[in-house]
Amino acid sequence: MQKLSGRRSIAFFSAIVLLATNAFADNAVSKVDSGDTAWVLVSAALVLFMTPGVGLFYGGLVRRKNAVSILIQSFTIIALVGLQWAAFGYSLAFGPDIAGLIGGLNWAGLTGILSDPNPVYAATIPQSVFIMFQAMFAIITPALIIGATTDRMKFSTLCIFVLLWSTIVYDPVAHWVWGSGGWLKNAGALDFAGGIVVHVTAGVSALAAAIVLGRRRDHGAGNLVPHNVPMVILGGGVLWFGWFGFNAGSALEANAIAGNAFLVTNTAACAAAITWMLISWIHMGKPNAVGIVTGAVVGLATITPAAGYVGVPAAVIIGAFASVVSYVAMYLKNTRTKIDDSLDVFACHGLGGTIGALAIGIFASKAINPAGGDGLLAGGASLLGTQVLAVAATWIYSFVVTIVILKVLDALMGLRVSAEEEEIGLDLTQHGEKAYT
Amino acid sequence: MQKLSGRRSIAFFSAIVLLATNAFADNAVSKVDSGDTAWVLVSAALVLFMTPGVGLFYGGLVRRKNAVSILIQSFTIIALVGLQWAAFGYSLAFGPDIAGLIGGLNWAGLTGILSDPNPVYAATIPQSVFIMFQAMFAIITPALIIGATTDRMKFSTLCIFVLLWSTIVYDPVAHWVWGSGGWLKNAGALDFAGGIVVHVTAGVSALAAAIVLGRRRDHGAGNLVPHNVPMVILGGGVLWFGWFGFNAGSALEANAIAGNAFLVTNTAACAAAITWMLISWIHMGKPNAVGIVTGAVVGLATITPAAGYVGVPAAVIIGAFASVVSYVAMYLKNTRTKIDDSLDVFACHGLGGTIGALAIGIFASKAINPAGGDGLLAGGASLLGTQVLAVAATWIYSFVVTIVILKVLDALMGLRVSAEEEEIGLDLTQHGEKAYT
Amino acid sequence: MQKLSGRRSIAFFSAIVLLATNAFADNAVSKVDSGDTAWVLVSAALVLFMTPGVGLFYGGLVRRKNAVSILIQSFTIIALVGLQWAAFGYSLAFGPDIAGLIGGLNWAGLTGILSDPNPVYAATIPQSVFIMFQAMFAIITPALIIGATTDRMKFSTLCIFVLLWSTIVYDPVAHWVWGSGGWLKNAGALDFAGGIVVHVTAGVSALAAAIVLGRRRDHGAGNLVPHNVPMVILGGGVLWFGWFGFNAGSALEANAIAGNAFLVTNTAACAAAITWMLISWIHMGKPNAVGIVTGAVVGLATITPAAGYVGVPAAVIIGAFASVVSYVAMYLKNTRTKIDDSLDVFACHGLGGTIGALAIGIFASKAINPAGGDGLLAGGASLLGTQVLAVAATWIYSFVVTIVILKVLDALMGLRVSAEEEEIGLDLTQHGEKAYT
Amino acid sequence: MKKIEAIIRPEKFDEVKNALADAGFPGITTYEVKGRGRQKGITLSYRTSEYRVDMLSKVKVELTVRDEDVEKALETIIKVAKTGNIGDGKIFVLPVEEAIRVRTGERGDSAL
Amino acid sequence: MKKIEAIIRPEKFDEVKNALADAGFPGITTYEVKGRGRQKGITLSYRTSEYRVDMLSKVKVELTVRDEDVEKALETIIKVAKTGNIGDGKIFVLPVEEAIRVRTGERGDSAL
Amino acid sequence: MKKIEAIIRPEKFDEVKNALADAGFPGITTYEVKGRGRQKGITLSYRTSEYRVDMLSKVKVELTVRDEDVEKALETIIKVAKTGNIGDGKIFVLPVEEAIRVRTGERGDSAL
Ligand SMILES: Nc1ncnc2c1ncn2[C@@H]1O[C@H](COP(=O)(O)OP(=O)(O)O)[C@@H](O)[C@H]1O
Ligand SMILES: Nc1ncnc2c1ncn2[C@@H]1O[C@H](COP(=O)(O)OP(=O)(O)O)[C@@H](O)[C@H]1O
Ligand SMILES: Nc1ncnc2c1ncn2[C@@H]1O[C@H](COP(=O)(O)OP(=O)(O)O)[C@@H](O)[C@H]1O
Repeated sequence: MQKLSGRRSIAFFSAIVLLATNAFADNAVSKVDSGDTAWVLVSAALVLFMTPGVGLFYGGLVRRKNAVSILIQSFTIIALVGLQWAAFGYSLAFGPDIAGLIGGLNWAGLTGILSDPNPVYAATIPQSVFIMFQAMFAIITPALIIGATTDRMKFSTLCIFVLLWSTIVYDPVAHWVWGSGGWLKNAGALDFAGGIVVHVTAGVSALAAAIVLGRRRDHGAGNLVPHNVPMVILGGGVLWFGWFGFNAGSALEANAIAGNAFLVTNTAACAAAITWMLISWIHMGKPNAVGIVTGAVVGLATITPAAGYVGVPAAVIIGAFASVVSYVAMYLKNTRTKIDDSLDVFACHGLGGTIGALAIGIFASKAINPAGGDGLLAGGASLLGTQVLAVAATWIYSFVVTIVILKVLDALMGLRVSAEEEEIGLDLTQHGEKAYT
Repeated sequence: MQKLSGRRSIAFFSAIVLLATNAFADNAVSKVDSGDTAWVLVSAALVLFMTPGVGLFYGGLVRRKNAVSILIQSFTIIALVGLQWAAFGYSLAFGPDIAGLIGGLNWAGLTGILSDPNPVYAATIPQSVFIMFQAMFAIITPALIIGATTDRMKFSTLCIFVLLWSTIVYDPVAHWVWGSGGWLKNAGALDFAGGIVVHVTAGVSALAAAIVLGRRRDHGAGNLVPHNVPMVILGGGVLWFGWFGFNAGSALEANAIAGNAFLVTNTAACAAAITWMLISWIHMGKPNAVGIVTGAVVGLATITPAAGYVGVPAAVIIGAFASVVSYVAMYLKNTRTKIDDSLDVFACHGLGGTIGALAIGIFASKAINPAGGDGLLAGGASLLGTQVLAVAATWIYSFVVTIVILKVLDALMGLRVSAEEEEIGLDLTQHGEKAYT
Repeated sequence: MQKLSGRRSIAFFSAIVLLATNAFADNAVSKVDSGDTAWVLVSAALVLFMTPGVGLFYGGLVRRKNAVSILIQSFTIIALVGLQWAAFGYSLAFGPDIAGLIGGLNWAGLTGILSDPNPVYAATIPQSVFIMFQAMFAIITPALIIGATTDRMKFSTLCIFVLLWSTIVYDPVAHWVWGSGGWLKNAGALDFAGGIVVHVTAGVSALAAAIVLGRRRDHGAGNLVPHNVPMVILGGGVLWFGWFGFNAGSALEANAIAGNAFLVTNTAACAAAITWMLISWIHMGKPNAVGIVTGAVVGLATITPAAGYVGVPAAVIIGAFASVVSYVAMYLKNTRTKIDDSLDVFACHGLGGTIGALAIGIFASKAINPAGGDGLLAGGASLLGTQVLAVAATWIYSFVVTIVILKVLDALMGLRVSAEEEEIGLDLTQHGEKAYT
Repeated sequence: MKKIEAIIRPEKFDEVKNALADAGFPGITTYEVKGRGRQKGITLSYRTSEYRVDMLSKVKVELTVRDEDVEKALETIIKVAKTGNIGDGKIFVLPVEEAIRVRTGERGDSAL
Repeated sequence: MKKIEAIIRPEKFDEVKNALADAGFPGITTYEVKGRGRQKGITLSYRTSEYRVDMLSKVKVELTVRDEDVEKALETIIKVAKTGNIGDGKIFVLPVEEAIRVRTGERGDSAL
Repeated sequence: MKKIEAIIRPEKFDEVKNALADAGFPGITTYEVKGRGRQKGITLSYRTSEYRVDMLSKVKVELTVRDEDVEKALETIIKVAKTGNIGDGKIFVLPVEEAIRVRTGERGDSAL
């Protein structure tokens, strides 16, 4: 158990009590704390809601002719990864460790492990609840990637890609960082709520995918403008809302660590949104609405790994800094490269996750979370190095494996729709539907 | 109390403690568990949110000229049934039993029963919280029916219909199945979260209503296409999110049963969505986006009654099977009948609820929930029969009474708008508003 | 601690236990109750979600050319006030009292006060959680005001206005009513969830702002019709959903008071929505969809201050009465005045909050909440007077200070966009974006 | 060749479209327009107020036909578009000097 | 009869509409169009980039009038639609051979 | 002056727009229309059913040009709008009697 637990005392006490009251107990699940369970159940629901939220955020940014396409991609990913997770994904990520690299298939199918807590991961909630909370992370991660492949990837190939990617990229990396026995976890790497596991893997893989797929045919033509800004803002609102489950839920208890994560999450998002607003105001003369929402998302992504380890002042710095870096990265991508990471997944999530993970090495403090670590400012010299290692390993692994998967799929089934289908739009050609009639 | 309660031991212990610390206690509400209460409060809020979710799901499916109409119908139903529930609905459904058929009016107006738990229903939460959780079920059920009557029913008649239907159909059936002393409950029928009480009543009544109302004037003209697919997908996302409150909240405690319900709910929805996607891909050459969302909703509806009693493998089977049945039923309805169940409420909810309720008789296991039962596969021979009885009784009662209510209302105030009003659309003619300007 | 606490006994007992088990306790945060913490964490998230909900509600009501503008205003206010709150807002509102008027800056920056509960405000949750819950109230309040200034106010000035208003109006009034030592709190004024602090301040300030800004250039031209009614209804649904966090969360524990607040909140909203529907049906011949949603919002706003102190019958009366008053007020505003409180913030929130706060003086009962008070009907003669005092003080203060702030800003940077910009719309002129392409 | 521009009630569009096809005029182009004429407009309501909208949604159907087909097309439209109430719409006939099929470059009547 | 097609700024539409009615031309049909002319287009921004949109939203107002009313209608429109800035729009006049009122079948000037 | 009305595939619009500008015709007005011709329509699907939509989205590009420029404009459009498949669209040429620039009141060719 990774978290500060003032409740350990109660758990211990309850144990004694249970000995005395054993006759009245139905079974031994009494370690389950109803408050913690309630909180993680809700958090899992909130994170689930984020995936349609990503769909709305992305859906508003694309053109009308591809709106159904990206929305249904995000929705379908829930179903695909939800099944994969129950079948074997959870077991690969959190099952009994094999060589620090991957979990064993012992828990495939999720039978017989649900009711009791797994104290290795979360001592006060039924393992079923932990499984579901983690499922939602596995789901949203590939749903982030589709922002890079939108408007041109075949739906069939995308489905296969998502299943392969979850299995070969997400599950192993989740095991390395969070799985009991994972080599990065053993090395002391910290990732509170998925800056490395979620945002770095998604962002770097998105970059790889954008490169392998190539640009949209009309990329650069200047007509790639959001078709529905209210939908973008709604999506941003849903994401902000759900992110409290994402980050504060990662405390896995309803305690002061969760409270801290909630607070710094909100604060970093605020700082990043305002920073982005000011940059765009100065740079382009007007505060860009889509930009303000983008800034908030960057702030949320960036604070994610650090949310359980840093305090309010650090959150402000992290959020503001992330917005600057992400803004500059998008600007350079647009002006200096031909890469068509269409909705800037790399700049938002790849860089955000990276900055947040490294920021732990600077700002983390055991005063905030005794189960965390001390960063540079708190006199901990080694943590930053470990974080660099974890981020670098994840970058390289995600980038290389994503390219390999896509190259294989390209050979087997093709990655892109035809030029004509791309012109007409994916809604009609992939799904036989129109967004609005 | 229906649920497995590892917390009973704590409750017992607390009771002892209270004797000792009585001087410090303000009153006797200490049986309330804050974690369970938190969870059911949240669940009630989530289920409330599902009703606008149904509105969005349905609203996107209808034509532009009826979009306000169906959205405001679902919204108004919250208000109508919310008041009815407080006035007498709760008392009819859950009040002191009269002959196994209905609750007495003893609790009409909801005074004096709010603070303490009602241990018959939920021993660890204030009865007010149970009342509100149940209110949201009473609200959403008629809001499902309007998918069958859309585009042609008078708003005034709909309001009266909803009040009558809630009182004469929903409240009694809820009493039979869930009320203390209800005859189906006494017979041992199981319905964890409302497959019978909610989905069968709504789906079968929708079928009856579609028959009594008759078809839309332009039914079959091939122009009845969804006006806003992103709205459909958003609605589906809201429903999925809220359904965790619906199903996992029905544990009425934040415990392992809730965790199991959450997990199988998600899994069944995933399996059903993927199954639907594959069927439509094979059948029509393209994976239909509205269909994928529809599949998820079918899966969610179907797992509802079984969510607290079955495990993950059963959830996959139940979800996948329900999608096949629902797909075939819609296809046959469209090709072989003239019935205009406009948004397929019967195929989604009527069949879904039925399949799920019967599946309990096959897949339920006391290993998952000691307070549940054993289905065929766990060697329980009688449960399936009881489930058939409960479903059949609910089918017949819902169908017949809905027809009677509608025939009476037709005579008294008319069911349908005029042909001209239908052509112009309900938004303008019933509400004096346009969806978009 | 303001709330009825059956849990005090447990807290006391836990304290004893802790002495015994001290060796095993990590620290002294064990007073934190996980269920209460879970509930308030969720409630904070729900209230955060209300602000984009307000954006949608307002966004659908304005014209297409100003839709991005109002949506991004509400979004930006989250970021602005979120930062202000962390920097010094919380400290001003809840910090150590200075003369009953304002909190000291002792807690500026929120360092060192997060983990342990602050028993003065909420004894069973980490203060970080209380801070965040309160943050969301501080955020949503100015986001309500923008309904009065929409379509014509400069974005730059609005940002500065929001920061000043939060600091000079919201934080002091919050301190008076809720802050330990606040003069209205000391006087015995009751405001369960912000009828005075949130709705009266917002509504009265909106009126002041509408007067100072002047009318929209095309006000009265009859073309100011909602551009997207489904968006209005979605916004209403999000608000209703979130309001459970707002009101029931204000119990700050997951207990029977929260349950009561949840129940009366829902009931008042239902009564108000139905009342509005009936009035508009009689008055204009058709039940107005936007009106039904507006009625619900009025009911929600009105019950807010009273939610923890009154029962179900009172909730019905309060909700229905508020709809009548608000309807008449809007009608008179439109027919008898030239004031352009564009989206009727005063009629909804100013009057709603006022009615609800005064209703406490009539309907409150210690039978419902021993920590509350007795209104006229329960034989409490003095409470109504106190409530009148609190409302009157808040009216005057909000009105005057808002005018002063706006006059100063007008002199310094101008309040309104140019006539041409107003004609073209704020989306293009303030943000360089179009809502839909 | 003549261009026929018929402004009709939206709810009549499907019928007009089918009638034209049946009468041998498959080729049409349509616009969603708003129009005002003798019709008084409709009353919409918003919260406590009613307001009149004088610009009503109409569909404009446009088809270019050979000179000799004009009357037939006009009759076809009028027959199904007419309700006898104010707001049924108007038809205008304009001269067309040339028609070209983009796909083939054909010109004149054969391009229709 | 002549058909007058006026492409104007959207923000001027209400004024034009009212002015035409006052001048005795209640019957109009309008389109939401996009146009490009000498006007440079507007600059929109998206995240870190600006881009020019050269097709701007315009309203096209169309009315068929008797030959003798053309000048009056033109003047009415020009008077209120003119701001003096680039992008004020254009008006075209086209010959109309026939006008029919769907409701009554009336033809010619009396159908207007 | 002539008015050229070209009904083209939406996906060809950007190319046509640019080609016209390059050929010296910056001034255009465009409509989003739906059209039916020889093209069979497209198949959409909804849940378990497929249905044909015979009215397809098209873009109508309209430009008024001097008489002597008509052919050049026509060629420019045809060159880029043509795919050779059914549904490429049609172009109609109509007589225009007058053109007026709202901003200046200029009339005739110089108003274009
Ligand atoms: N003079 C006109 N020029 C162009 N369009 C017109 C004219 N008069 C009417 N219209 C169009 O015809 C529609 C129907 O006209 P209206 O006068 O209401 O019907 P009716 O001819 O049956 O009295 C109007 O909404 C408008 O779009
Ligand atoms: N030759 C043309 N044919 C058709 N429409 C035109 C033509 N030239 C301009 N327009 C329309 O008129 C609008 C205004 O033209 P513009 O040249 O910007 O204004 P101005 O005449 O004041 O310079 C354009 O947006 C376009 O819709
Ligand atoms: N007679 C007509 N009058 C007006 N518009 C027409 C006519 N015929 C075709 N159109 C328009 O032209 C478009 C393309 O016509 P279609 O017949 O499909 O192409 P093609 O000429 O290549 O066979 C149609 O969608 C419709 O908008």
